[in-house]
Amino acid sequence: MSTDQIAEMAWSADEMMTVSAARSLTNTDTCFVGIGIPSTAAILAKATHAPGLTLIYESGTIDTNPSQLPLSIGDGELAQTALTVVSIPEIFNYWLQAGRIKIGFLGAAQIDKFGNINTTIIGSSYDNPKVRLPGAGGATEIAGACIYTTIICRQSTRTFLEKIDFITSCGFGKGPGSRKEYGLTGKGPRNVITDIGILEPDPDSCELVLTQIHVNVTVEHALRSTGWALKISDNLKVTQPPTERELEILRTLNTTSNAHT
Amino acid sequence: MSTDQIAEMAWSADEMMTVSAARSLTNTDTCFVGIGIPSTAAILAKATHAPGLTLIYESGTIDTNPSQLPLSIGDGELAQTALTVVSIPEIFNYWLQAGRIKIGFLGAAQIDKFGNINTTIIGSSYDNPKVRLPGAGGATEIAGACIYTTIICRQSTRTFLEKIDFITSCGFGKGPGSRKEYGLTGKGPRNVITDIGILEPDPDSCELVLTQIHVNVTVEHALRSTGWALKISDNLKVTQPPTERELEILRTLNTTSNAHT
Amino acid sequence: MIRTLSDAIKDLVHDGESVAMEGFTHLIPFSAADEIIRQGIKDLTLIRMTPDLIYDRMIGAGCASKLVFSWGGNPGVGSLHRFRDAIENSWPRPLEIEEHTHAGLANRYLAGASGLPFAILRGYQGSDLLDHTENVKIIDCPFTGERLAAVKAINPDVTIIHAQQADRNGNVLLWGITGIQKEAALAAKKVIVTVEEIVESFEPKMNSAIIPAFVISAICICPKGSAPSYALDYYERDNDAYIAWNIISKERETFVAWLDKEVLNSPVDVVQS
Amino acid sequence: MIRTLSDAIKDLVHDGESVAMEGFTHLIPFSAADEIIRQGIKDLTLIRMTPDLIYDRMIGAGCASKLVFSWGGNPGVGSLHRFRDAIENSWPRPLEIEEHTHAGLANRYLAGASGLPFAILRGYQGSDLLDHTENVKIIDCPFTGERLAAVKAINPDVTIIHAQQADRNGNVLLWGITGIQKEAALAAKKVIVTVEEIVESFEPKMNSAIIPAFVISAICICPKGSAPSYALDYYERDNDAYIAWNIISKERETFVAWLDKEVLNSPVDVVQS
Repeated sequence: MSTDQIAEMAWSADEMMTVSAARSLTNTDTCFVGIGIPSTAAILAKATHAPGLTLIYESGTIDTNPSQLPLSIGDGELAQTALTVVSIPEIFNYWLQAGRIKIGFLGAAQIDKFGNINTTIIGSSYDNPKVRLPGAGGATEIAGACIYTTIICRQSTRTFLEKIDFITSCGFGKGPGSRKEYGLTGKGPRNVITDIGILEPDPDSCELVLTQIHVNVTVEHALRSTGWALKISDNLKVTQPPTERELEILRTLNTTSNAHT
Repeated sequence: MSTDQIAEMAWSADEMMTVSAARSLTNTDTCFVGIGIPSTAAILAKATHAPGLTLIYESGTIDTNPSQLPLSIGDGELAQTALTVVSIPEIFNYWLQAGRIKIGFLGAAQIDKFGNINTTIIGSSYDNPKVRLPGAGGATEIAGACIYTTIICRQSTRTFLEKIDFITSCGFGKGPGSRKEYGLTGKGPRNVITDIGILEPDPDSCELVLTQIHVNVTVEHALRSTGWALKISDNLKVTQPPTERELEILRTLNTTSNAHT
Repeated sequence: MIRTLSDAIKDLVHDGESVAMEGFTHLIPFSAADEIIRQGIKDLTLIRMTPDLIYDRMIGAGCASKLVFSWGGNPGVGSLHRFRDAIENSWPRPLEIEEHTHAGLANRYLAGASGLPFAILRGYQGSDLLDHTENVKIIDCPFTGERLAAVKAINPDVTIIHAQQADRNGNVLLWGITGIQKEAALAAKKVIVTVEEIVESFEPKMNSAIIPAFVISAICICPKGSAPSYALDYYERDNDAYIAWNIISKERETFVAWLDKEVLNSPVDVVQS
Repeated sequence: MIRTLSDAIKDLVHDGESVAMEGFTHLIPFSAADEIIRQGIKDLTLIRMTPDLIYDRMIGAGCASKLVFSWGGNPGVGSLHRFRDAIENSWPRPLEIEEHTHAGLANRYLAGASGLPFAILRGYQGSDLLDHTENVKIIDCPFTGERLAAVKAINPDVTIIHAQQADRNGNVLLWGITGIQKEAALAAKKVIVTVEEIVESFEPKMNSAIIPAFVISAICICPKGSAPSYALDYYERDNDAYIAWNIISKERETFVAWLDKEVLNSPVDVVQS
């Protein structure tokens, strides 16, 4: 982006990403939420257009209604405002694994064109990693069992790679047919929402295609920020800018949190 | 028994059986209790010499303290006086199956000399039974997983059989080695307590042997009431008669219940 | 989502479906059963750990062609006569049975609720039941080689349960002996919950379970909907009714007369929120 | 059964054992961890879904030779630096790791608590983790042929958890996010529970779990025993301490100075009932 474009923007790229992710959720969705920007986006959706959205965290909190952003996935706020809290085996076995959750909201340190994500290690050796990341947590089974997943992460050539260092959680694996081969019951990534735009899988090839670009971002910038030859949809849409209300509520949420996301 | 013997008795044969079963429990035992006489005996033990006894019912009630006899295994009294109530999968998987319960108290419609019991059908055909009994309920896994079981039932040639019509719950199966072959983790029947006496398995052959006879009952009567050639212990003991306190508490319990056991 | 019982049964329970009506001694959904009888729904595969009086009524009324169960008695009283008459004499029609142990059937529900095709347990082995039941296989542990029972998941077309309370959003709270209800509900394709009452908010209870609205198809307000079983903190178990059932159900004639008077000509009160 | 923490750790936790200290964000047993560090216990196999600050301290202090885990970050903040330094640079000693997914490790505890040698789940497949972890195998469903993950049961030598309350008989009540604590406790050979306080009787709480005395080895009274995590209705999560840890733990020198001052020379208060 040019400095002019940046100067024009009344919002940050992260804000545009978070607002876009929030908009992807509807009032009747159930959403399994990871901590960080995915959680911020889900809470923003609930505070704006989707008050009926059901939020579920892997800490076992079902239909929780936090008024501020939790720092951890098991903050007291999440338990106190939940319809119910169940044990960890129950949340994974009865709720996630059984395919009851429509959308899984996930982050990623690296992602490839089939929506496979890495949150485990950076480097070529699992045993001697250059950087040791936190690992799978709930992500592997969220990616497997939610009806759809949405992956939310900043887009750059460091994160959007032809080949990622480790597949922690499967998107479309090696392409069409992989999910079935692995016995994954959900349909896989519905979209990847970034600070640049929105990518969606091609229904035939399963490859992620840029289908939407945020206002004031160029296609050239999108191409330069992707480590593979990114395909652009013939029908590329432009994201509506954040509304005043979306920005106001998002910024209020961010000030109520200690989260360094 | 002669009519003289009966006239002398200040208690019934069922009362002697129930008191004997109660006495077999200690203050530190945990006991998985079936409904009917097993439940009466366990509650009697807790009301007399074993106040610390932990009672567990398959309805999920753990450490329950009923003041009266429940008619069903899930009476409100059992839930209201319990330390905690857990779900049915939890009581069977986490508590029974894991081998946490020392004694399982079971009844039987038929029993053989290896302590195998039938509560399923009377007759030669499972598909066209002469009498359809209730079936396994919790008994099969209680017989498998409790550290020991105690079987409580009236002794007669209709119930104590060389070959029972159906093995619902395994005692020692076909004899030594069977429990291991079936993967049963508990040690099997510790004793069978009847209205005539107490039978215990021979450590080598696993065959039930009469080791104790109730006061005023003859060995001849025991032999005539058993459908196999009952072995009598060289060291046959005689049961102490019920104490006044045992009888008084037992009779009070029986009057507080609707149970027709 | 809050509907009359007759509408909910009409829309959600159909001839030939598999129906689980659970509640372990406590919170047995009798009102819903009576409505199924009144609507003349047939050829059901009835699933329940303890058929109890609820299925004795339905079997005697001719609703069932198959029964999946694990203990078929009148608790503390004796036999279920209609259940026995169906098995021993095929009256009023033949009844196929699939018999399990409590632990086995509980784990079939658990697998169903978990979205798994099967569950494992230490069970059935050493019992003749293994030779006479379906949906149980013995498998080897891939780590230790131990032999264990595998039971196939059960996923009823409809599960019906009774609970003490629902809120206005259709979330359900039950407490006391919660039995297998959560698993039976989560294993099913459709879920009907009858409740004692609708409340504004839930108060903390010892040993409670909450079932969120988003897995429930219909809520029906049925005060005393689990009598003659009980609803903890609402009414007690009617032990006399369980004892009286032994007489009523013993002969076909007395049963038919009772059914006619107490169920077929005794329509449910229409309660709407 | 109610004992001082130092006595309980001395008697029940030994060099070379496997130790699970659970609490999912909530009720993390920090006081017990600090006492293990003070007693210089070594060569532990530490098991925990989220190593969190509690194991970052213990790993940095040299207590562990192996870690079994499923998510190793500082929640909402970033990396666990002592965990990374051990894996990336073998400081203060090499740390073997066995890595799982949350669902996988939760089911390993579940199998352990159930007395089963393994559990099954839909998991791990499609992830490279399958090639780099132990105790996971892919098996076929005996009914449908579907391929599922089997995870081996985990049965720690000792499980340590923190709870809000115990009664005088040694029964334990916890509420709020109850996590994996019941399964971790029931899977273990020995169980230590630190509690905020002893109460005369338990009041009903939403979403509570009770662990009966007869499966517990020792209860220790440790007020604020889960700080800087939190105990619902007692104290809140100290988010600032989680953020500050990022600075303290980043360099070995600042960590060692902190450990020396805040743990090694800061003995636990002796609280006896």
